[in-house]
Amino acid sequence: MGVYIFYLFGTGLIATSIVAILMKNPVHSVLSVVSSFFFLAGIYAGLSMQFLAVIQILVYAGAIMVLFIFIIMLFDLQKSEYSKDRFLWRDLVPLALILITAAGFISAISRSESIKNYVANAKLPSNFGSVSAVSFEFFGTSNSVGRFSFLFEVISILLLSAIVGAVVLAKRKL
Amino acid sequence: MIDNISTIHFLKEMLYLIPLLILVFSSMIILLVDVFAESSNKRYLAPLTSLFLIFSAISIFWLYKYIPKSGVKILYNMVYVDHFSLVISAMLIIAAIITVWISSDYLERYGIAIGEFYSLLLISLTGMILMVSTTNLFTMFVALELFSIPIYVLAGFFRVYGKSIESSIKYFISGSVASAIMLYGIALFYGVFGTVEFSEIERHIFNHYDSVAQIAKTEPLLILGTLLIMAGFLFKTAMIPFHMWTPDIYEGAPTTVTGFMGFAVKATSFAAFFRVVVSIFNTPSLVYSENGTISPSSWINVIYVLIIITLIVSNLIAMSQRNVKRMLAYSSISHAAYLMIAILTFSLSKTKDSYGSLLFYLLTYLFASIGAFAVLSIFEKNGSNSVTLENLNGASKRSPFLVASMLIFIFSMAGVPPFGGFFGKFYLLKSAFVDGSLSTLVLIAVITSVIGAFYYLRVLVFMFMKDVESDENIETLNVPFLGKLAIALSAIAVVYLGVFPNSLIQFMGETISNFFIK
Amino acid sequence: MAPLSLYIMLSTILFFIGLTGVLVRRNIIIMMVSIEIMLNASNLALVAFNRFRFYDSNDGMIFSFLIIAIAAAEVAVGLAIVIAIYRKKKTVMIQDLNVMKH
Amino acid sequence: MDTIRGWLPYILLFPLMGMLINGILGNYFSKKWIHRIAIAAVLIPFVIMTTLFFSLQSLPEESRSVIVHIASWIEVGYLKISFSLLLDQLSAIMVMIITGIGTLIHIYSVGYMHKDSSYSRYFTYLNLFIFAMLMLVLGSNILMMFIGWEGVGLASYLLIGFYFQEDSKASAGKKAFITNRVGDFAFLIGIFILLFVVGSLDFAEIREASNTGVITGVVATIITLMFFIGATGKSAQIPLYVWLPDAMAGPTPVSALIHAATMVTAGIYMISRLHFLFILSPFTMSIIAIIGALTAFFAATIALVQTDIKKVLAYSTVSQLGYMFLAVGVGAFPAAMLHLVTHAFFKATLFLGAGSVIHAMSDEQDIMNMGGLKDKIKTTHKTFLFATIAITGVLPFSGFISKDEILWRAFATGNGVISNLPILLWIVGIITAMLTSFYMWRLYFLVFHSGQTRHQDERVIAHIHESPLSMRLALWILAGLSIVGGYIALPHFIAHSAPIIHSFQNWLDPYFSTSIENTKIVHSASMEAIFMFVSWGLALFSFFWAKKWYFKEKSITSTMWANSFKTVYNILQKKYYVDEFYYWLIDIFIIKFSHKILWRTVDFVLIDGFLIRGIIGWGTYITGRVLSIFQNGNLQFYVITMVAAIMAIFYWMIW
Repeated sequence: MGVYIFYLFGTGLIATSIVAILMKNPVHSVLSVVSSFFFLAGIYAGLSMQFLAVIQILVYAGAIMVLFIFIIMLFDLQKSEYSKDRFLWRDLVPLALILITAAGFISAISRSESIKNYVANAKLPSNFGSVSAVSFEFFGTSNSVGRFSFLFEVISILLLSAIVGAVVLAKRKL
Repeated sequence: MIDNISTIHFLKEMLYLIPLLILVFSSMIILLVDVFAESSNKRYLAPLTSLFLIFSAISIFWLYKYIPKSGVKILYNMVYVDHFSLVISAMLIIAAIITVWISSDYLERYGIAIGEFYSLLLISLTGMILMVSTTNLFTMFVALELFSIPIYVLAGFFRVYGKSIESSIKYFISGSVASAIMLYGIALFYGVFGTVEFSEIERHIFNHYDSVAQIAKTEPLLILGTLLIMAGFLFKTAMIPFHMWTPDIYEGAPTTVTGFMGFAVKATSFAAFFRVVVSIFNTPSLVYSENGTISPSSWINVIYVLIIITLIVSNLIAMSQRNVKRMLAYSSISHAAYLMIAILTFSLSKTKDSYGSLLFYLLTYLFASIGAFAVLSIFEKNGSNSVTLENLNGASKRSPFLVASMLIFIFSMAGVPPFGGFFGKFYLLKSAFVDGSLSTLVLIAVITSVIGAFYYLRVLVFMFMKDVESDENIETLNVPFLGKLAIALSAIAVVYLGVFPNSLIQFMGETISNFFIK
Repeated sequence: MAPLSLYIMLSTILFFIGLTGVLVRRNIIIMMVSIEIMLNASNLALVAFNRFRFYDSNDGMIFSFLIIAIAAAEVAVGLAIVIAIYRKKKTVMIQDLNVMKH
Repeated sequence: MDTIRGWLPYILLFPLMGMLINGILGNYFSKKWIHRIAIAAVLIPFVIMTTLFFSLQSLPEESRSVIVHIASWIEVGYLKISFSLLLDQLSAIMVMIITGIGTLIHIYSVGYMHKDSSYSRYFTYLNLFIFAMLMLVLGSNILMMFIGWEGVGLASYLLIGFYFQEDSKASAGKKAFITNRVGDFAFLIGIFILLFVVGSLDFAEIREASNTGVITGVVATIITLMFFIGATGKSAQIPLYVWLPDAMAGPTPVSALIHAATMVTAGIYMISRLHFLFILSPFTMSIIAIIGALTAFFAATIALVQTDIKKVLAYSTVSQLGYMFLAVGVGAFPAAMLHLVTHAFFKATLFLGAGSVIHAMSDEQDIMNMGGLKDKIKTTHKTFLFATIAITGVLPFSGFISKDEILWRAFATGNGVISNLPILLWIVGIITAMLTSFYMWRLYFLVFHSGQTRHQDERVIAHIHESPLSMRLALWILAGLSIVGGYIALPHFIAHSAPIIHSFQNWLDPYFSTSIENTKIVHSASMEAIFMFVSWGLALFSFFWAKKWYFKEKSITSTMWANSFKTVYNILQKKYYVDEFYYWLIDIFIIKFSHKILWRTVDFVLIDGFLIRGIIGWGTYITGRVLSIFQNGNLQFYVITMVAAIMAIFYWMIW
């Protein structure tokens, strides 16, 4: 059963991602990515990472991608504008490059022993992938500090700088 | 697995991060001051920022005496502070101080918001210092993003000028792709080892694999991860052919920012790459084949070839450049090749000399490069955001001080004695030469540095020999006080490094911590 | 459940789809979307490795959280740059941005 | 010994401090404090040096060479270069000259520059020069000497271009800069060869190596030729002398200090310092002697017709330097040093006197507009007269003694390469002495006698005034030295009867002991007396000739010369067309060639052609151009390159 869900979501993920990079209209493209993130969230859930799946939908699909939509709407690009983005024959070069590289990567990965023989292990820790596990890693308990709390703080500074940067770049007056 | 640490202990460990904390808080304070200050008082922001930076530098000095030679691993092994990271951090802070001093007048001339500039600079500096003081791939990636994102913004800070914003987007896209590639490599490393701690990865590789050929056969994932992480660093250090972004971004970014990232991004990436190389890539089974010789397909040979390409191509292209900022961009690429030689030498011979020469080279490059960009930022015509060779015509008449300083910087970068750059190159190549297996590389480096001397000297030719055709440019340039101070101090430092290199290079050699020699 | 190698291959394919998007699309917004796809590919790999091989800790998953936050920051800055470009040049096509060359 | 060890570093420290203080804080000081600091920075070293001189003298003869180790500088494998100072007989004399004359010229500058707005910049540069020059002479190895060498070049460049706002003056600085680079490049090559052969740059070790035969004939010739080319650049000898006359664009005290008394003698000092190397190569020595004699002669002929007061003195300097090289070339190192000392005295007096005249004439430099200044500026007149007598070589004055010594040594020293060379050198030298006398008297009469002042502007004539006290003070001291300075060394025929009196030579002989064995004197000392009267007579002849032409007002027609020897006059007026020739050379090879043949495509390198094209050629430039085509401004192409590289590396690493 789980295998079929994986195949279903995996196929959907790849298909929607490909559609996303094929669409001329950026709105279609972004919407397609949003649906691919839904599939990805499904795969996360299938890996018992329910909280990550929720965040994937809430933050990634719900917030980040909506930001994209907003910007696209803000520009109000006309068809004549975004249809300048069309396929050229010289794009075959990067495509060929990517196909060759991807083939090499995939063959290398399939030869790797560390992932060859792994199938799902039934005996997971009880709180694997749960909110409590995440909160423990990030924030610790009442008398100890979580392992990732430092990186969490660093990320907050990163977000601060992103906010300042976005304000600087996007405000109209110098 | 490390035991959980209590909150108090956590805070105590944070003391080792005092330089970082000062930077973070000062960046916020500066934002607040900028919001509440009268616009006439904003010129005090630069001294304020440099004051904070000096505090941070002092705390680094204090930490240097305080921490043991083996360094300290803190915060669940997320951060590793040792003498190496402190020395690099000190250099980065010096670079930031010089940049702040020069920027204050530069930004005023362009009438650009000031507080955000300093704040972003400080955050970027925080990221850089964090990146050099970690032995954890996760922290390293977060730090990489932490210093990159503010730099993307700073590059596009003059957003009303097409070039600036163009350089920003080019840097952003290519930088994001590079970090995504690197992230994939980190993910693969995590997948193979289950940990991202350098020492544990090293132990794992050491215990489980014998030679490059064996790894390629049974665990190509590891090689893939090595490649992708290396690619990320090669991008940041701008080795050819990962360099294509460099000239465009150097040209378009505000000149003082170019000066800052020309040194700081490069130094940070090299320092971090040095750590990665020394502890992960340098594990014998990633370098040697079964019979004990260096495997032809190991990363060492890749870097070797890339250094040769970089040395030759960067110097050749630099000769044909008219725009001084682009020319210096190519020159910075060739300097990167030199630093790469030092890394290669160290990983082959593990001598104190090669370690010291890497740091010493960085130090000489710091003053010469930032100083040169500082001079250019004053010569820059308002609004053009670039300096061509013609802009420098008759410069010796406009400001002898700037020209004399530029002479020192250019001579240093070209490697003319008795300036710092000469000894940087000299020590570096000498330690590479002593190793023996790199003598071809040394030969090429010497030849290309001779070629390099010509395009450097061309700047001087234009400054000294050419006269201005029209009269409008002849007015003497006014150098603001802070800018003058920064340029003069850099020039003095370059001369000092050239005249008394010995004590410093010995000091640099001494800062080697147990992390590197083991 | 499907074996680990399938998950990793899926993530590799996703990664290269994203890379293709960066290399052949000229609309900067879509290029940024493609970068998001690449980041998600890494996330998928991290999560899969965590689930299959190192399930006694949550490192991979936690790092995915961090990456989502980083991606958010990147997108914010990137889109701000795109806004500035659009104001200045009235275009979002990367091929129109080649003032600086050679 | 210990006093020397302790005090020697301060000689270098004070000018450095003076430079730094005035350079950094100069704008905040009043002029009074600026010059007080600057003068103290030179005067104190002079005082120190004077004491050290006596402590050096009290040492036994063989240990009068003190090395003060300050810091180790470069230590790489076998190569150890230390930062240490060497005080011995040779450098002691040089330091005395530099600090002594330097002090006087600092004092003089107080009056001369008092109106200048860049007062602190001027004194900063002067102190920088003193520091670099002291470094040059006190360094105990060639590298330190070279750094001082470059340092004085820099200071000289800065001071020549001091009035950089004026086009011609800035370009004079450039000319000096470029010409000197040619020489310095050769010098550097010589240093590298020496480093390769000997493995050390310490003077002591080089001496050891040249005495023990580590350096052989051909190598010695190459090294010394390279060093000599370096010396021709700095000391303004054929063919690199062209910069010195132009260098007169700087302030006059600078001309006196740098371009007459100290820096230009650096070449002499360098050859004397390394004399053990030079005497290994008789070929180089002959070349030096010939070049020196020719320079002396040609520069003197050019000086005959110059009308700019400073230009006359400049060519005279070139000519006198030629004498010194002549002396060096025949192995008479003490004689060269003696002439260096006396020349420093009288040429400094002349330049400062010229400066005083220019000051009085409201910056007029053309001697055709002067005349009759004798009674208007008395001090200047008297001191100038003394110095003129000294340079023309009249007996009781210093110039006579040193010049005569050189001429005699040129004649008396046998030459193994060209047997007739000594007599030729002597003839050229004696004619030059005659010419020297002529042009100096011409200058003197045209400025101070020859009737009334001929200046067009009445206001200038009315404004003629004697210089302030500080300038007069320096003039008097220097004039006194030009008179008595020569008595530190009396002629041989006198000295023979009383050997003690020839103290200068006795002082230096221990250092040059090697050369004394190597250069044999083939004539007896009694001939010197005859020669002395010959040269004296010729000088006197020139004096009367010059007096006949230039003393009275009615005969002041430079047309006299011009009419009687039109061609010669024109050639001399144009300085043998050397500048034109160099310009033509550059024009033909660099400008015309590229212009006509490589027109548009080369437009670019035409500008900096001589730098790039000369050595590496077109290949690199075109390759660079082609390679940068890939830098097409398209971001996606950049990323594609990156991915392609990753792919290539991937397939390389996986197999």
